[in-house]
Order: sequence, then C-alpha cells, then structure tokens
Amino acid sequence: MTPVEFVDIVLLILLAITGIAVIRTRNLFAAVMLAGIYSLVSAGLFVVMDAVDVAFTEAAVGAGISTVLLLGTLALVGDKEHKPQHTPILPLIVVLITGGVLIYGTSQMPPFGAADNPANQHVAPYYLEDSYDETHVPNVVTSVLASYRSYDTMGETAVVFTAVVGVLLLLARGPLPQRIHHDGEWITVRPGTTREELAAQFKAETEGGGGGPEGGGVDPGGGADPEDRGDTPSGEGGERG
Amino acid sequence: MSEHLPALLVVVPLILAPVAALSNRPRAAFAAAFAGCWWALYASLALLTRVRSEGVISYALGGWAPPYGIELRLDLVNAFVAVTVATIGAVVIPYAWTSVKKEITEDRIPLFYTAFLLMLSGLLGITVTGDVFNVFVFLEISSLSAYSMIALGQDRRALTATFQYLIMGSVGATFIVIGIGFMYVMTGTLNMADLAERLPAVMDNRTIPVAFTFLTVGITLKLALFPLHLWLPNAYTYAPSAVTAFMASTATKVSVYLLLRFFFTIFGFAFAFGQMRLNMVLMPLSLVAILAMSLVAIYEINVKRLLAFSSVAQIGYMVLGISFGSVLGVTAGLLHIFNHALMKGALFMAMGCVMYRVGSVQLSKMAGLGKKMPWTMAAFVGGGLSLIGVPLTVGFISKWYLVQAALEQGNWLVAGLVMIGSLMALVYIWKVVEVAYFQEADSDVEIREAPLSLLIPTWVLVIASFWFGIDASTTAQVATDAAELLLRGGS
Amino acid sequence: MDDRVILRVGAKILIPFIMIFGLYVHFHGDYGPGGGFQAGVIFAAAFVLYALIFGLGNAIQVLPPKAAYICAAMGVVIYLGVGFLGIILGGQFMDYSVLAYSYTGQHYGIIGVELGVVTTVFGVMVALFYAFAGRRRVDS
Amino acid sequence: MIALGLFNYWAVIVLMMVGFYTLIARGNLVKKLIGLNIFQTSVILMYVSFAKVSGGTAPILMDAGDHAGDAAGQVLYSNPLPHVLMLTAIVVGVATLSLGLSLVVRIKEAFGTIEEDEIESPSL
Repeated sequence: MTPVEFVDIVLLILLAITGIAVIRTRNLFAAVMLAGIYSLVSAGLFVVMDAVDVAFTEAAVGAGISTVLLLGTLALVGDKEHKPQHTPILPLIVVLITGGVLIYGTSQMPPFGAADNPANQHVAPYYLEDSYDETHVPNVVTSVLASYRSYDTMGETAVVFTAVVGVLLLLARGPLPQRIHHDGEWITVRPGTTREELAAQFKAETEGGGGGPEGGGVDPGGGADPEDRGDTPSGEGGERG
Repeated sequence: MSEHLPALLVVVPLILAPVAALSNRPRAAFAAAFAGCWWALYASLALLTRVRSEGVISYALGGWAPPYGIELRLDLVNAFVAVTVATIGAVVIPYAWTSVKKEITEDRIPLFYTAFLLMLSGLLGITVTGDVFNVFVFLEISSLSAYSMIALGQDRRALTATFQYLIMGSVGATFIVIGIGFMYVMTGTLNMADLAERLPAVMDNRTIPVAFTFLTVGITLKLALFPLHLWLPNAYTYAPSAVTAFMASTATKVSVYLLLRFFFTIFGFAFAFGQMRLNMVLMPLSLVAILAMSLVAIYEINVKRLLAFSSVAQIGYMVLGISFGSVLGVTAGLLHIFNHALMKGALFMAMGCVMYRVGSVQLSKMAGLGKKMPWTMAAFVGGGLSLIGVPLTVGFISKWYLVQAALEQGNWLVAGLVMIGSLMALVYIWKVVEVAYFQEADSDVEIREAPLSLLIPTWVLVIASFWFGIDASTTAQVATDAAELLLRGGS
Repeated sequence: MDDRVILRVGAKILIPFIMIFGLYVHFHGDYGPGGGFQAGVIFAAAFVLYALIFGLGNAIQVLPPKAAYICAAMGVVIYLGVGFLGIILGGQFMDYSVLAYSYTGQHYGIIGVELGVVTTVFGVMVALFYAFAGRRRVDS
Repeated sequence: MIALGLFNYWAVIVLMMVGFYTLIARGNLVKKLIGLNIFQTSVILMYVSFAKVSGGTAPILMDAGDHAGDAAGQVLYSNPLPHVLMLTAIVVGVATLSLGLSLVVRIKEAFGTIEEDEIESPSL
C-alpha cells in the first residue's frame, strides 16, 4: 500500500464516521459543524485525488460559506431536532436499493486510477495536450472552465445569481407583508394578522381616504436595513391558532 | 445575426434578467421580461422554420468544435418544444402584469420578473443544448427560479410545498448527475451526439443500464410521473396564478422532452425498449397515473389542485405515448406536449382570473360565477372541453393519435383505458361547470368580470386550442416528422 | 464589544491580507488552483469576518446591501457581455479568438469572464450573508 | 493505486447513501438540507474518483514555459474535465442550500416549527 492509498483510505473512513455522526446527533449545531468537517475532509481527499481546484472551492464554499449560512439559519430557527416518531423503514429500503444499484453499476467499471479508463481517453487528452497551445494557460482546469466550457460557467454564474434572487425574494426586509384577498379587494397585510384585525385596518384605510397599501420602499437588497430592525412584527402567530 | 439564433434564444432572456433586477422598478422589469419572452418566441419560431427547411442546426459555442466545446443542437424535436415554451411565455407575461400586481407586494415585483426570465432562459437552455452536463446546469437555473417563484404564493403552505419540491427536485437533479457521471466514465464524452455514437460499444457493461436507470428516475422525478409526482399538486396549488400557468405548461413538458432525448437519441430505441424493456415499466405507471390521478381530481374541492392532479394524469398520457415506442405513439406524446400546454395554460389562467376577483379557487366560492364572470368561465369551459378531448379541440387530436397508437399494437385495453380517462376528465370538469353555472351565489359580494388584460391572454390560448384542434395539419406534421427523426435515432 | 480587543485587532490585521490573498487567487488562477469563483468567496469572507467582529451595522456602512446586490447582477452582465462581444466581432457566442490574435484573445476572454464570475460570486455571497444575518429571530 | 480496485467507488457510494438517508428519513428540515449537502459532496467525490489517474498529478501543466506538448509523454496528469464539472456542481449545491435555508427560515416564521411531522401536512 502506497502512502497515497493509505491517506485515501483513512480520509474515506473519517468521512464515513463524520457522516454517521451527522445522522445520529440530535443537536443541529453539532450536525452543522460535522457537515463543515465533512466538507473539509472531502477537500483533503480532493487534494489526494489531484483535484486541487475542486478542493479549494469545496473548502471555501462547503466548509466556509455553507457553514456560515447554516449557522445563520440556526440562529433564527433554533438548534434542537426532535426525536423521530416513526421508524424509518421505507427510507432505509429506498437507500439500500439505490446503493445496491450503484454498487452493481460500478462492479464492472474500470478500476480506480486506471489510466486507460475510457473517461480519460477521449476528450481529456485533447485538453491536456492542446489546450496550452490554444490558450497559453497552464492550469487546464481554468482553460476548460473559462474557455472550452465557458457556456457551462455562464450557467453557473446564472445559478448563483438565481439563488440570490430567490433568497432576496424570500428573506428581504424582515417578516414580509403579504398580499391577501379580503372583502373583494387585494390588500397588503403584515404576516400573522387575523381576519378581525384586518377588517378593522381595512375599515380605517377606506375611511382615511384610501391610504394605499404599504408596499414598502423598493430595496431588494435591504435585508439588513438597520431601520428595519426596530419595528417588531405585529402579533406573530395570530394565524396559527 | 440569424446564424447566432440558437445561442441568442437563450442568452437574450438571460442577460435581460440582471437588467430587470438592476432596473429595480416594476414597470422596467416587466418591460425587460416582456421583451425577453417575445424575443424567445420570435427566435424559436425562426429556428423551427429553419430546422424544417434545412435540417439539424449545430452551433459550436466559443468556436470550439464539439465534443471539446459545448454544442447547441437543434432538430425538429427540440425546436418544437422551444416554440411551445416560448409561446406560453409570450402569452403568460402580459397576463402576469395584472395578476402579479394583485398577488405579490410591490417591492418584490422586479425580482419576480427577474426570476421569471431566469426560468424562461433555463427551460430554453435545457431544450436547445447538445451537451448532457449543460442540461444539468440549465435544469438548476430553471428549478431554482421556479422554487423562488412558487414560494411567493399567498398561502403559507406555499412555503412547505416549495420545500418539498426543492428536496425532490434536488434529488432528481443529483440522480441525473450520477447518471451523467456513469455515462461519462464509460465513454469519455458529454456531447449528446458523440455519446450516441460511443455508447453502443459499451452497452454490455453493467454501468450503462445503471446510468440509464438513474437518468430515467431523475428525469421522472422532475416531470412528476406517478408515483414520483408528490411535489406537483401542492406546488401548483399554492404558487401565484401566473407562475402556475407558466410552470404547468412548460416545466414538465421540457422534462418530457429530456426523457425523449435520452431514450431515443442518446441511448437509442434498441437499448431503451429492447434491452431495458422500458415499455414494461412506463406503460403501467402512466396508466395508473391517468386513472388514479383523475380519480383524485374528481374528489378535489380546490380547483387549482384539481387541475394539478389532472396535470399528473395528462403527463401520464404523454409518457404513455412514449411507452408505445412507435412513431404514432411518440407523435401523440409530442403533440400532447404542445396541446396540453395550450389547454392547461388556458385553464390555469382562467383560475387566475377567478383568483383576481374572488380571492380563492375553492369550489364552494365559485357558485354562480358563470353569470358574474361569463368570459372567464367560458374560457374555463373551452379549456375543459379540450382536456376531455371533445372533437374540434386539441385534446381530441392528442387522444386520437394515442388511441391509434394503441390500436396499431392491437392493445384494446389501453385504448379503452384512455377513453375511461377522458370520461373521468368529463366528470371533474363538469363538477366545476355545475357549481359555476347551476348554483346560485350564496353571498351578495359584488364580483365583476376579470379585466381585459387577463381575459385576452386567456382567450388567446383558448382560441389556439380550438384553432389547432380544427386544423392540426401543421402541428401533426411537425410532430410526426420529429417522431420519425427520434425513432431513427437522432439526426 | 469593548472587551474583544484581540478579536478586533486581529481582524484588522487579517482582513487586508485576506483581500490580497483573494487578489492573488483571482489573478493566479491561470497558473495554479484558484480563479474567479474561489476569489469571490474569499473577498466575501473578508466582509463576513468584518461583519462578525464589528457588527452588521458597520459592515453595511462599508458595503451597503444594495451594492452587493448590484455586484451580483453586474457580474452576470459582464460575463454575458464578453459572450456578446464574440458575436459583435464576428465570431460565435463566447468566442474569444476574435478578441485578439491567437492565444492573446483567449487570455482577454478568460480575464473578462473571470471578472464577471468574481463580481457575481462576491456580490451573491455577501448578499446571502446579509439576508440571513439581517433577520430577527421569531420565537414560537 | 490500482490495488484499491473498486474500493474507492464503493466507499463513496456508502457516503452517498449516508447523505441520501439523512435527506429522506429525517423530519427536521435543516437536517434534511445537511443530508442533501452530504449527498451532493459525495457525488462530487465520485466524479473526482473517476478522474484520478494513478501516479498522476494535478492537471496544471508543469513545463508550461516551452510548450507543454511533450507533457503527455513524461508527466501523467489526472483528468481535468470532471474537475471542471464538479466546480459547477459545488456552486449549484451552495445555491440550492441557500435557497433551501431561506425557505426553512420562512417556514419557521409561518408555522412555528421546522419539524416535518408538526407542520400539518396537506395530504398527498
């Protein structure tokens, strides 16, 4: 066994332990930290397997940004997981079948690390041999990413942009007012407002000469508007009863 | 300029998305979305015309020859699907302006149109690309934007519906990635045409059937074939009206297209239907989808939910057509992609009109609407007739081809079950019609007809569903040619 | 806040180096691991660190949420702009070979799109952080 | 490294299933997303395993100075293409995660819980 193989096996075992610990723990804070460790160990494994760019990104994103976002969420939703009420037989069967099919599928694959693996035969040698002549970029991953497959990378940029559009649509400016239909009209209300409160508000609005619905300023980036932090949400949970 | 249309079809809406976001004003964002949708309609129609006269169009992005670079590849099949998507986009967007103003707070409207444009370009990107990994990238653009738009629904259950969709959609996408990886390991390429060439040599390896299985399951999750449809009814029910109308007529259709592309072009008919016995799996599943989901729809009391279950049943018809593995069957499937987009678009838009005035689409709230909103309910009846498959509507054309395909194989049972499905559609459409036309309104709340800005787009789709039902020669011709192309195994 | 002198001083020293490291990762992407995406995340990490130590309010004064949001959108525009440049100069979409002769064109193109990527990723990551950190907890 | 045979793939499949199990069996929404994250990371591991060439090195050309054409003969490089694909996949993963988390925050605000069992589920 070469040292590289040894490291490979140790890291894989570490990953398995971390993964199982994630399943077992009921403390979400611990689970988030373990997920971060999982990413970091995978990043190490990527380095062992020569994927330095992937390792870099995984360490920055999986262990960094993802963990920060998860922690930010835990701060908002709490970190206790309840005990599951039913024994998860069906998921277990699904997982076993899926895993079995995957193992069946890999059983005739070229062995790990084989240079004559068809994956390494067709398109890849072209990149390794000709990309320097064509782009003068020594890092083949960069030249493939930004030139040969730049359309994919365009999609990737669009995906992160889509994510921020989605998150701002969902999270910008505190608990969002909502549009609901009341008494034949569409109006904007704070979340958690009950129908009775609504009726009163609606009455006041019509009497007050139709003061328009409070749509709020146009500021999609205002998720952290300091002024916004002052006003508390009116009666959260009014709808929950 | 016209030679760049395959790329421009996707990237013009895509660049308009950040422009809409930066403009930060509802009107400007809407203008960008409007321009993007109509540009897509123009470009896709021009491309379909060109494909019909000149054959396959290949566009090498960045000037890199495939399979080293990414290729956009248009044949009759995906040009047809692109036209379907773009048509619905172009009709829904003017509708969205009025509808969205009611259902979404003003400060979120610019971002809403941004998400709309992203979803449109994502769907078009999936349709025109000739690279399997690129499919995944654009699939994620369209899915993520779809999630964020569904979550904007006014009912808080929109959030849980979206979360469920996000989980199931991500599992589907990850399965697709696994399938792509397995294919890549055995062939060393990601280009679809190249894969089709290189796959037959390694078909005997166990990896390829597993890749096929994972791709099929992943795509089936995305297209909501029974029993993987669980995300769809809630997502369609709680999304804002314009989003439901757009998604119901496009997102699942693009997934059906992907299924066709993988089955026929990449793996080939012989592998998919010979070795993998696909028809043995897909046919029972689609029949169960048609019958069970129609049955559930009959007992639904929320009309949007009713239509959503009906959508799952209709997806069953499309997959049933594919599962015959014959030219007639695939023609029926392709035709139903287009036809169902027209009629379901019309039906959901009619429900959007009801939502606009009544604020709810519960059946009980719709009593007497036939008199109060005559045009809206007439549009609903028009779309409903099509859903049932009455002659002179597009629904009839699809069913006609489907029954023919069944009879061609001597499968009387399937033909009979398709008829029963139609009868069940009659029952659930009638249920709505009965309440709207034959029950008296119980409250005295004044309800007016929906504004013209909603009615006109709705009626455009209703009229189109009759137009292409009366004169189906063009669509049927294109679909037949496309089906023949697919069964020949690509270009 | 006052008793965190070590944190504050440490952060003040670290943040410039993180930024410079980000620049290094961005411009060294051609020769070693790294590139626009990783650099964008590193730049964002500098701001996240600043916000964690000095408070969200101060971070917002340095970089308003709106600016992060504009960055996110502008990056996509830059990326696609490079693509359109290919068409305008007579090549295919995303074609860099028409930007300049031979591999120089490729270099310009790669620099252009990496600029788009770094702008978007930086903007997105900061905006995501603001969106989550700027929200109050609602207790049940 | 050929001695490892298929062990690497199978270990990665086990990891994938650990993530997949967390995703579908757990009722806590945050836990589900962590599971999804592990599932996706493991898929990335699988791709990277496909790309590894024994005795190879990272695909950054060594003798770039004098035209790397001879590189193929002397230095063995791992396959760069799966690395490129997985860079995209990581980005997609974090995008999905952030959107999922923002949904979790909103669900907590609207329903007061993030346990699937406690959110009254509109059946089917």
